[in-house]
Amino acid sequence: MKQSNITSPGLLELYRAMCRIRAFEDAAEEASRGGVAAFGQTAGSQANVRGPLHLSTGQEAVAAGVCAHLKPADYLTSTHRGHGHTLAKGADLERMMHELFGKASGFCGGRGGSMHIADFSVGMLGANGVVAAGVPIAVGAAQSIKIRKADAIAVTFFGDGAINRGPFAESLNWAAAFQLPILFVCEDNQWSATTKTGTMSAGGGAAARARAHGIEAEEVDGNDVVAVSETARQLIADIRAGKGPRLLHARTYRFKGHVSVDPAIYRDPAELEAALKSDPLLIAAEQLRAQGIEQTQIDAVMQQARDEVAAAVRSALAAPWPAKDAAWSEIQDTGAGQWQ
Amino acid sequence: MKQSNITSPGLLELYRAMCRIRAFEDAAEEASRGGVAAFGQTAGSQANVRGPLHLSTGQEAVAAGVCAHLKPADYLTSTHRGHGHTLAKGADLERMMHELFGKASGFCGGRGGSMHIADFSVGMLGANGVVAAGVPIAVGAAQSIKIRKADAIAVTFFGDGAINRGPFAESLNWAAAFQLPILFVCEDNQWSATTKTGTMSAGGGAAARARAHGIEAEEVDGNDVVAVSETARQLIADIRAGKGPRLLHARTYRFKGHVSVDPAIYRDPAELEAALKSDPLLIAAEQLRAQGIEQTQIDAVMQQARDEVAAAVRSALAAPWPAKDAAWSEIQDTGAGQWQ
Amino acid sequence: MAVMNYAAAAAASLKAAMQADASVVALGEDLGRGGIFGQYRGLLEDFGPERIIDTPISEATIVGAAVGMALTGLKPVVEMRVIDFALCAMDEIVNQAAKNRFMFGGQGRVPAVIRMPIGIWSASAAQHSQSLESWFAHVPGLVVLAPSTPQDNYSLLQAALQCGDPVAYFEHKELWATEGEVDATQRVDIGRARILREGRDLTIVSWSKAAIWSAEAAAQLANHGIEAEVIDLRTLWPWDRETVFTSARKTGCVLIVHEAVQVAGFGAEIAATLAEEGMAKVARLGGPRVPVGYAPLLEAEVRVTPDRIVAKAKALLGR
Amino acid sequence: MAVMNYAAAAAASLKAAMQADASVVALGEDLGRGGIFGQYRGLLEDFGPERIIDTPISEATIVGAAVGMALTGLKPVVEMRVIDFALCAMDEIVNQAAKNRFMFGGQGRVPAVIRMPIGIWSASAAQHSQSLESWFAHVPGLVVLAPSTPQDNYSLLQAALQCGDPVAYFEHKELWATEGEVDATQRVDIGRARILREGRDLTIVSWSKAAIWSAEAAAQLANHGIEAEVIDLRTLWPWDRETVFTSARKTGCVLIVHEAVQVAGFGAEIAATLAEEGMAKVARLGGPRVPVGYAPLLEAEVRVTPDRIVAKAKALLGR
Ligand SMILES: Cc1ncc(C[n+]2csc(CCOP(=O)(O)OP(=O)(O)O)c2C)c(N)n1
Ligand SMILES: Cc1ncc(C[n+]2csc(CCOP(=O)(O)OP(=O)(O)O)c2C)c(N)n1
Ligand SMILES: [Mg+2]
Ligand SMILES: [Mg+2]
Repeated sequence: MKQSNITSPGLLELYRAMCRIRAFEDAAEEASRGGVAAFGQTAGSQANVRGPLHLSTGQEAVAAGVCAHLKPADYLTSTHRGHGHTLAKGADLERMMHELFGKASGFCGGRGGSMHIADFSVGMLGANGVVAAGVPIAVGAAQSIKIRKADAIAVTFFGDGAINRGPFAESLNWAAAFQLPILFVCEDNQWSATTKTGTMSAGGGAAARARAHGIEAEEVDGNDVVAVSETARQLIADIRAGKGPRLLHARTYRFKGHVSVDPAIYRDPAELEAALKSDPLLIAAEQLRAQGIEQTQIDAVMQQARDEVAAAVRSALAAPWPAKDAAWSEIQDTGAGQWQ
Repeated sequence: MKQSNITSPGLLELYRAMCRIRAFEDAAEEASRGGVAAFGQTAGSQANVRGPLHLSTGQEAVAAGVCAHLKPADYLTSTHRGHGHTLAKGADLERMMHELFGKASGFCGGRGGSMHIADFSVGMLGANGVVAAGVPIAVGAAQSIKIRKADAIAVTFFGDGAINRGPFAESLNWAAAFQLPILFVCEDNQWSATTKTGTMSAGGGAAARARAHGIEAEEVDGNDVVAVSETARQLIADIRAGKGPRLLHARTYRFKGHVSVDPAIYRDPAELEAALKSDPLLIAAEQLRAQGIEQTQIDAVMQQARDEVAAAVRSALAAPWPAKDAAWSEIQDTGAGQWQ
Repeated sequence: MAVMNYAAAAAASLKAAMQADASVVALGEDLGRGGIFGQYRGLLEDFGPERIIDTPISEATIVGAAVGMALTGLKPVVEMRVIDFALCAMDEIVNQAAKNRFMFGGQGRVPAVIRMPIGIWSASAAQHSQSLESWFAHVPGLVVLAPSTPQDNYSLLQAALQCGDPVAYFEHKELWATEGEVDATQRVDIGRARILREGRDLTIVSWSKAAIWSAEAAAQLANHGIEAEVIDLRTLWPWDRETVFTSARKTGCVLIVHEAVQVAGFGAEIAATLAEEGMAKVARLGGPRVPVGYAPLLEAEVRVTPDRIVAKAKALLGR
Repeated sequence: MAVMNYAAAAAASLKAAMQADASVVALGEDLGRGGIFGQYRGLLEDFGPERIIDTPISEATIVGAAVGMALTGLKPVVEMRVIDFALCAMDEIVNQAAKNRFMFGGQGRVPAVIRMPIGIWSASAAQHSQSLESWFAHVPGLVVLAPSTPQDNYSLLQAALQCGDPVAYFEHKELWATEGEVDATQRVDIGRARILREGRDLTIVSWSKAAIWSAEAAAQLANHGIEAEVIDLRTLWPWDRETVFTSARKTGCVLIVHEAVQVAGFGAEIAATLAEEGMAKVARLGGPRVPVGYAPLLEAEVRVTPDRIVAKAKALLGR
């Protein structure tokens, strides 16, 4: 295990951030049972969370380790699998759950749901239903920072499958050509929907592609939150120091199916079994114990997270639905929502 | 100058191929005077060649050196600057000129013009008005070759500016992932329209990007037809041997403006002046003389090319226009060309 | 004859086409596991990975490569997953596939079928709920199909592969599970509408899922003494003017119904054509010009439901 | 008041906007040399490369980055060069720019003006001659503008930058050189058509270059004793129903003219709306559903010329 410069309270905070994500995802999964549509099934109308629900269970260390170094003024764009990133960036957990439940009090007023989770007030500019689409948006945010001479950076998370879409490559070139303050984070969970990404991605992966565009890149064990945090800290320091864009390639694993109702029958159960042994929460707990933290304290952190999430679920259940008017508003100022 | 394994008749053939391109481009340029539209000007109706005319004058060695190793069964896609590639692939020069003149006897029956020059009968699947658009098409042709177990390869030419478009990157990955028989040729003339490409392209260029995708790449002096031919020969041999895709990055220079009417006032005249000293025709002529070929013989090759082109211009002038019906045909079989 | 659902009908149709013609291949993401809607189920096992091609997430190149395949002797079936992702490949569809034959003077053909599932489905929100078929009807070179039943999905996919033109092929996501009889020998010609129900008071012209709902609306209208003729257009380009005109002349009143946004939707084309012919009173019912929201109520608010169709039909008839 | 051409008017308008508002920036290929049509001439000198941003040839990222800029306090003017290349950025325009505000419940705004020059121009053939404005009218979230004069290009660009919504902005390539008086203080409100010529016999509704040619046709029609009222719509979304309806009620006869392909063009929307209102006889004249060819005669064959407008108008009036 990589030696850490992060002191024990730091690690405990990272662990807390991961626990909140894990608890959130578990609760979202539970609330989506029988309801989320995919793989030929149509949403049951009874579930509280509907629509494609992409869980980041097992990938918590990447979100927590990177976002630990971000300020609210920093911008973040994310993917369809964006709950963890959004939580780690500081969004209110309760309002996030409300959004998943489609309630008026959710961040998007129930208009967006899981795939469009966002909290612009903390710089989290949105999850995205289109693979790689968040990447150029973050590039633009970084350019805006540079133009406005703001004291901030931009970060974009994207999956291992996303690196094969053109906009990712365009964005690498663009960020390097303009020397923008942006961190590209490839959250490599080894799968793209039902496809093992390795079979479809040629060459040395995200880091090699970044380097080909003159962007320094680091690869890290994405299940080790300390390693992620340390590496991110250095890369982000470089970016803040005006050294231009950086890329972080973090290897982790998707514990769940592509969406919550996907049983992932296409993958070897042994692969999951092996991956579960590198559960980032287990690894972090071990690191905490190695630092002398008591197991009871570690357990308490997780319990606290579960309690917080349970309360959010209760309040989401009780919260009112959006008014019908919400279907017609927040579209555009000129020529707004009309039937014709 | 790189040592050549190509014997002197080979070099003379390469020289002849280049002369035919030079003569063709010079005649096209002449025929477009006052007529080609761009940079805010509208086409004069009197010119024989109209529309955006992108000349490859000065870049002849790349087309000639690469295509010398292709058979009619091999496929080729090209760019907006595609006359040279098309000629080198074996298309009939006269029918090409007819197409530029918009005549019924042109390869596209006057429907395409310079930007859509093509001769499918020799595997030349088309120039393209959209930067980088020919690249995935060639990738598909290569995949088709593999699926049909045909004895052929695909080649795609693209500019230095094109490497910043997403489809180029997607295509590199795709070709490598499927190990397709394709040669990517970056014809680097240092300019993208009015922009010095270097200011907009980060990192190590086309070759570095290819390598990041696991594709072997070579860089070559694109003004030295012997060097181009030698390098292409080796790369193409690898591809034919089933070793997968390869990339060739050839550095050359655009002698003319972006389109024929563009005076290119945005570039330093000294840059052009220096480049003219590396005119690929001058270099090849010198190589020929070094091999003991007489100057008169060298001159005769060029004269022959000019005569051939002059005859093509005369016949293009005399050739009939397409019938109006041509505007309504070759669109689709089902629901074909209707007003409504 | 067999009963199967709309997704299975497409798979069976593609299987038959691939058996009959070695040049037919399919490419897209996740096809090897049957496609995310099961519409390619079983094909990898039968035809192997060279003909059922799993691709990287590279929409532009999926379509671009299909153009290259089509120009060199293959007939690619291209899976875009949902129409919303086809937006990542519009240059390839419009500038490269649709215009190729004309641009190059007929030297080549692009016999590619581009499948772009449309429609509101299961709380998928604004980026996975669009229906953009009118865009493709606007593009010269393309044939535009939108089957609404398992039989039509079977037969129109056959027709699409046989027609030799690039085809924009729209399946509706809410129809995958619809069951129906499928007769593999039944031909459906491109450009031929189907009369779902005969009637004398009013013509409803529709397609895709909205046609099913129009038939439901017609059943309700019958309870109000209104006999609506329901036409499932099936093909948007070329569209079956003859059937529509004949019905319009008979009923004198035409309502066009589609799920896509009404403004500049394909309903406008039909209504405009009818108006130019001065043949009937016309009305349209399409979706409102708003993005589709996630919450159930927001999604429901923008749907073109049987109830809304009934109300619009009555208004048109002044009843 | 100054006389300037359509391209210079746009440059002057952008310059004024950039002077007044430090958040306005422009990005696109070759802007530093004034843009390929001269519509950015002089701006680099005034505002430097951080606000007049030369970009790589990366259309998807040009628009994607503009969305990121817009969400974080800038007002980007995005140059697509010609609409045909905007096809390389449709996901970014439709899924990212247009839907952002709604999808995220109004947390953000995308005040970006996306300039996509349209039209047949100078033997540019099938991939550089399209007019796809109806696509954008179909997309919720977008405002759609299409000025036809230097004054409107000046004033509508101002309005576009002020409206705060993502704007699809269509300049016509054959209008760049058109000269006209430009009054920098003149406001043109989005959604307000302009009556180019008054008349009582027939209304011609048009926009962009086709509006100019409609006015020419009206002059010819006057020689035949037909007084056509010509409306330049200027804004396709929201479009000025009031002006169109008022004229339609007066003349009882409406011809809609545009250069874009007629099938599923925006003329269909107007015709359909008029038909639904039962307000007038309607006819459309758009381009044929064919790609644009290169040879002069092929290009001419598909143009919507004054002569064709005259003929169609007479046919509509039965004269
Ligand atoms: C442009 C586009 N193509 C396809 C999809 C469908 N899709 C959604 S997620 C996904 C897999 C993405 O894989 P990766 O980038 O590795 O992210 P992960 O799901 O593993 O987090 C696919 C193909 C999409 N949303 N957008
Ligand atoms: C997608 C797209 N964007 C922009 C253009 C306009 N354009 C035509 S050629 C060109 C420059 C291309 O540079 P490069 O690839 O180096 O080719 P070169 O012209 O130098 O041969 C540009 C920007 C286009 N045709 N297509
Ligand atoms: Mg993944
Ligand atoms: Mg170049």
